[in-house]
Amino acid sequence: MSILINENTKVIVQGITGRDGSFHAKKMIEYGTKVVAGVTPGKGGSKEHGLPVYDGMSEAVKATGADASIIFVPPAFASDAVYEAADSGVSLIIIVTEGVPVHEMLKLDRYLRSKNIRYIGPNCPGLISPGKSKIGIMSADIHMKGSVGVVSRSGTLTYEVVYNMTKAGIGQSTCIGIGGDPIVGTNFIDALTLFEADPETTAVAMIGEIGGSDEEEAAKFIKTMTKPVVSFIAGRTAPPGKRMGHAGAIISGTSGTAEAKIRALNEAGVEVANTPQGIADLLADKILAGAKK
Amino acid sequence: MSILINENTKVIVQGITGRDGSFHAKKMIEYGTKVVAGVTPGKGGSKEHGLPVYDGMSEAVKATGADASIIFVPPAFASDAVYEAADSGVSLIIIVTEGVPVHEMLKLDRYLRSKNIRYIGPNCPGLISPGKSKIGIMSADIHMKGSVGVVSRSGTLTYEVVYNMTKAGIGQSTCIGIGGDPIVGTNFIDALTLFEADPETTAVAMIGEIGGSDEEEAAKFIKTMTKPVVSFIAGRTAPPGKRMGHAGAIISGTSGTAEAKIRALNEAGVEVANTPQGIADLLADKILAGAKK
Amino acid sequence: MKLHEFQAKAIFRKYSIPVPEGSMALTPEKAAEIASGFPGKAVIKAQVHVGGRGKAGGVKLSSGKEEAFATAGTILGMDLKGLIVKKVLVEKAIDIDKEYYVSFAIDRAKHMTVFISSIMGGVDIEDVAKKSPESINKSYIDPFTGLKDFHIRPFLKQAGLDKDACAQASKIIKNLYKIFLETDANLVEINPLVLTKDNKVIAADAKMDIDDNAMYRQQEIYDMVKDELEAQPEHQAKQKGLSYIKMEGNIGCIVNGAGLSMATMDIIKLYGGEPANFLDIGGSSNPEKVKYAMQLLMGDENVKVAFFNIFGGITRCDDVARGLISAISELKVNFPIVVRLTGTNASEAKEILKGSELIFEETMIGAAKKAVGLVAR
Amino acid sequence: MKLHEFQAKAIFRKYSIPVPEGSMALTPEKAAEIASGFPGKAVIKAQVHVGGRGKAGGVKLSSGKEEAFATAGTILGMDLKGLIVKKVLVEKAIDIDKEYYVSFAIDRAKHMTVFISSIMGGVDIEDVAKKSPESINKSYIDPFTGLKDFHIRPFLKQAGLDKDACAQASKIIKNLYKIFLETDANLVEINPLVLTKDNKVIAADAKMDIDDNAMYRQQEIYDMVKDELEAQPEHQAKQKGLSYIKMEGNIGCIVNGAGLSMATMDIIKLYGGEPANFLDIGGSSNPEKVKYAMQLLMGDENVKVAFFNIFGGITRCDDVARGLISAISELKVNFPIVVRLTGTNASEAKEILKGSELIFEETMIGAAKKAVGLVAR
Repeated sequence: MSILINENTKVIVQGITGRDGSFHAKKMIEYGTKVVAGVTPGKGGSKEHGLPVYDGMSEAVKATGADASIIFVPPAFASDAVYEAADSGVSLIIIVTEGVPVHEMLKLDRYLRSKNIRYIGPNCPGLISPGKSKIGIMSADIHMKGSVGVVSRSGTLTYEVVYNMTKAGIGQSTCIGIGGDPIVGTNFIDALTLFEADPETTAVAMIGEIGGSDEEEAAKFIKTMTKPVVSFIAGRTAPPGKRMGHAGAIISGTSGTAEAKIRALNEAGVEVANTPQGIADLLADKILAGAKK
Repeated sequence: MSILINENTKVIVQGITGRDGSFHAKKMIEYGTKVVAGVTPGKGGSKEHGLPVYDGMSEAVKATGADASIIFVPPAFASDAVYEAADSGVSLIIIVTEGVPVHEMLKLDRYLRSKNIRYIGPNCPGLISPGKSKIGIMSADIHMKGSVGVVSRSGTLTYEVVYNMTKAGIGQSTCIGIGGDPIVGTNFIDALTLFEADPETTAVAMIGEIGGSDEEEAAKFIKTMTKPVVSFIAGRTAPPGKRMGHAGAIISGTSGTAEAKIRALNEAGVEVANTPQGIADLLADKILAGAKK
Repeated sequence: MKLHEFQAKAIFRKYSIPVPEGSMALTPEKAAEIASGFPGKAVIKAQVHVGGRGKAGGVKLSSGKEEAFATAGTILGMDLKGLIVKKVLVEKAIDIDKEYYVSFAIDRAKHMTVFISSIMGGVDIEDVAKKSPESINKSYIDPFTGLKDFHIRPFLKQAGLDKDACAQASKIIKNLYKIFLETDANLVEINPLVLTKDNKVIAADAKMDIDDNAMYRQQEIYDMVKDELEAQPEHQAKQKGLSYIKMEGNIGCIVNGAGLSMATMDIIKLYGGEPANFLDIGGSSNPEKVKYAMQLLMGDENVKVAFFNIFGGITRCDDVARGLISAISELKVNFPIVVRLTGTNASEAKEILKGSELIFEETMIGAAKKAVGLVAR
Repeated sequence: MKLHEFQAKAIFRKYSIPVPEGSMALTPEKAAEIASGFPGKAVIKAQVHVGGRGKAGGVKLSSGKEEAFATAGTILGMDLKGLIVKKVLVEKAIDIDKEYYVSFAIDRAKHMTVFISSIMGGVDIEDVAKKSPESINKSYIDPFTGLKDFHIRPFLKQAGLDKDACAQASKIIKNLYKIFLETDANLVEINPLVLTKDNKVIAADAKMDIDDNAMYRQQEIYDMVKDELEAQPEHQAKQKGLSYIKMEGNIGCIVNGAGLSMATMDIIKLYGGEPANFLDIGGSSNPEKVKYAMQLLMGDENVKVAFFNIFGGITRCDDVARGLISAISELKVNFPIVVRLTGTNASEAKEILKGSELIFEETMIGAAKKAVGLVAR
């Protein structure tokens, strides 16, 4: 098993005729992902990488029975593409698009949750279950099939972590990039919950960064988990207040600094690595020890 | 048991200082319903029938732990009252108000469903579980505790039916008036589902009327029920098209006439009485026969 | 509350939906004057709330001022399925290339707004639905998100419009949705939505039905329909808190509650009679209301007997009785009155009514039989 | 994107939120002129994006034209927590009776808009939150329903306003919410919201922060902030697809991805160095971007060494290498460059860079240690 996706997940690429959509559709197909169709309004009836292109999600899902959609659509049109996906019957939506206004996300989030549709992102690299399926933009070759779940708010930092894991012989069950925007569809707790329930996952690496309170919330949840979690938090040296205003702190009751996050994680019994490479070392210990936290 | 409400249900009356709100709050208290508070913005801190009045639902629910709310608020303010109830934590809302615009109802319905809040009405008399609780405006004295569930789109017509049932010695588990507006929170199928699952209910009387397709949909559902259902449909003599436009028929695929509804019910094995009194006779047969349909 | 085509088109104009040039006329003179205001032929359309106006002869083409005068004269005063035509819409005839159907309505079962479209416009959409259901598109619109481009795209594609016409049609449909929301409509419909030979998209017809419950916040529309509305006995009754619909029979009904009113009519029919009306006096009735209800019955010359059916709950039977007494004493009621009262304060009511010439019955069935019997004599 | 008080107040005016009379001045002359335009005292407020302006001496009262001139002269050019004051807002002083706090912000964890209010306004709301959290009300607003009266009522009641003042405050709060939505704000805040001695409710201060992601649809606001924005090196970098934040250290960083950029800074610090900047060149980098990044580093005189950390994925290492080669050849780089390249086309990149004076390292840790070592010498 793996979380959210597997070798049978059928995917539609929304915005498949765009530059990024086309490029990554090809990469996903090459990886073995079951990409079944593309959607670009006005391009219905054409082909892209041998796949049928439809004008709308509704007909594409009817024709293919797709389960998931990945969105490569410019910010101004992204939310409409997501609403369309939500109404089409897919149960998983990955929003790669960067730059969706937060007020759009508030509405979209409310809508998708009310329909019990899982979404990941926006502004995220997607997810990969090595050897099974990749719905995202990460380069596949650094991954290796295994039993560690990886969840991260960051893109290249995750590659760095995964690269070091793979080099150290530590494979991954699923790697999921949840995106760093203020409003995201799947947060750390959501991913941790799924990993905790996944029999194929034995440990989790959580890669956080400054801002918000998602890591602090996750720390509380980790206390209830049976599987070991290790972590890395980026942004210890980031200047304070560069991303977070005052209201943020009043609302979340946390400063959102790396220190606050690391403290919360340590209190929950999570070891936090000093460097991205350090994650692999911590995992090696946990896995060698066959440790139950 | 009974459906939706019982002797422990704690109720808040929204609009308790209004004419109707005050009158029916008193009647409900007299019946033994656990009315715990009233809400009227601006009247917080006062008393009505010895009950505390609050400015807002949120504080009222916090103070009383109420489960349900009944709304006696004029149409122009009713939807805001319902949103407020929805955000306060109650799980059941009865909207007595008549004349809420249908576009308000579309939004309200979507909102309440997304929060998994059950609502009844609008433009409905509410519900009563004889001997336990009454959250509504029906006169209590015609009811008798028993094992027949009654569900109806109409007010006085239901009283007529119930009156005849009680006269014939046939008591009721719960009587629920779902309201006759185009958009209602609880429809026939919802009520039938609850009655089917209620161990205290042994048979159901369903009182419908012309318009819409709720009775036709219910007929399909009744085929799957184990408990006997009898019915009466009002409006055989109503002039066609007085309430339903052409688009209605295209949308629902039914003419919405009494004939169409009776046919659908008969096909589902439901006996349909010719008169409101007839319901009691049909039920007497079913109950005497201890019949499993 | 249905709007006339000319009223709906006035709203369309306000929302930038193109409609043919033209306006409403009450007389042949005015119709001729309007028709002479533009070149080419004129279409003269009866403004009455009946379906299939065209087939019934309520829509006619005319050439020139004189013919417009004559045609309008024929249509004005015409009896269309029981309604007398008092207004016509005189419009410049348009060069039709293709006809489509678009509408927004409320799906009661799905609790959603539905956008209905078809490339087979200009004919009765119910017939299209029966004969070629595949040509009808339905898109459900979540109240949360509203209308989105993806709801419209399938229709635009099927319609085979070019880029320019697509933009026109798309704008029309979006504005139609805006009208639907902002006027609290149950239905807004364009049938046909026309593509002209010079590639213009135009609403050739317009249908709107406004939610009566929302009239309190639709002052502009209320002002538009006010005169016609206030002339209706149904509306006058509503102003007094009564719901009244005239029918063709001779047994006048006065009942509390809509469902019980319908059931009362049904039971009259069941026992061989014909109801003269639907009349729901509502809850918490005061004596004045009862009196007014009796006046409505007396205004209908068909009524031969009155049937009072009151189930007291919120409505108190003694209130109804008092109204009845005052009605009998003040009005010259010239038909027998069968009374059935049950529920709250029924015995007090009977006390009040003792000695009157009313005919009492204990049950609905009994009362219905009695009323039918009285008419049959 | 934070707005200055005078900019936010211009928007407030557009939405009928009352603010004190006054306007912005760039010079003492202009400040004196504005102050002489109204009777009574004037408040002169530094327009800089720092908290606690008042305590730091950036807000002062003055009487009459001359004093306004002098006071504005003191504030203009003042260094407030590292920022030089270039603009002041000159306003008519108001007679304060009570001070409140109201704001709308986005709660990231709850995924909702939150209306925050307090009857303890005029002071730092973070202090209030710490010292008397019970005085802060939070109402969560569903994006579906928007702001409703019941969200506001508890604040109005607590504030003890009379009916008239309630109506004023309620209107202000509703319009503030409208601004929040329509300007794509992350935050709109009034602190203090003032009740004057003559029972008027006025926004004495105004804070707004606009979502950068929404700038494409906020043209009016963009025009408002454009000049100041375009003067910032961070913004110039963003226009070229780079994300740049200057810091105080001497090791210049060029990295792809925000998370990896932060981690790179962290690791520099971990090994005893100080990063000179955050610089994320983003995905799919072209050689021009790399060259521009190098120029940014050269523009910072503190930089003693550059640390390239590229994890190839979408970013191709050979592209970065080409950019680096052209940067070295065209610009006179006067500091050593430590390069760490991994991932897509890393070997091709190394081929391209062979023979250059770059210092290669295989790992982040190795590269960081090397960079720190070079600076230490």
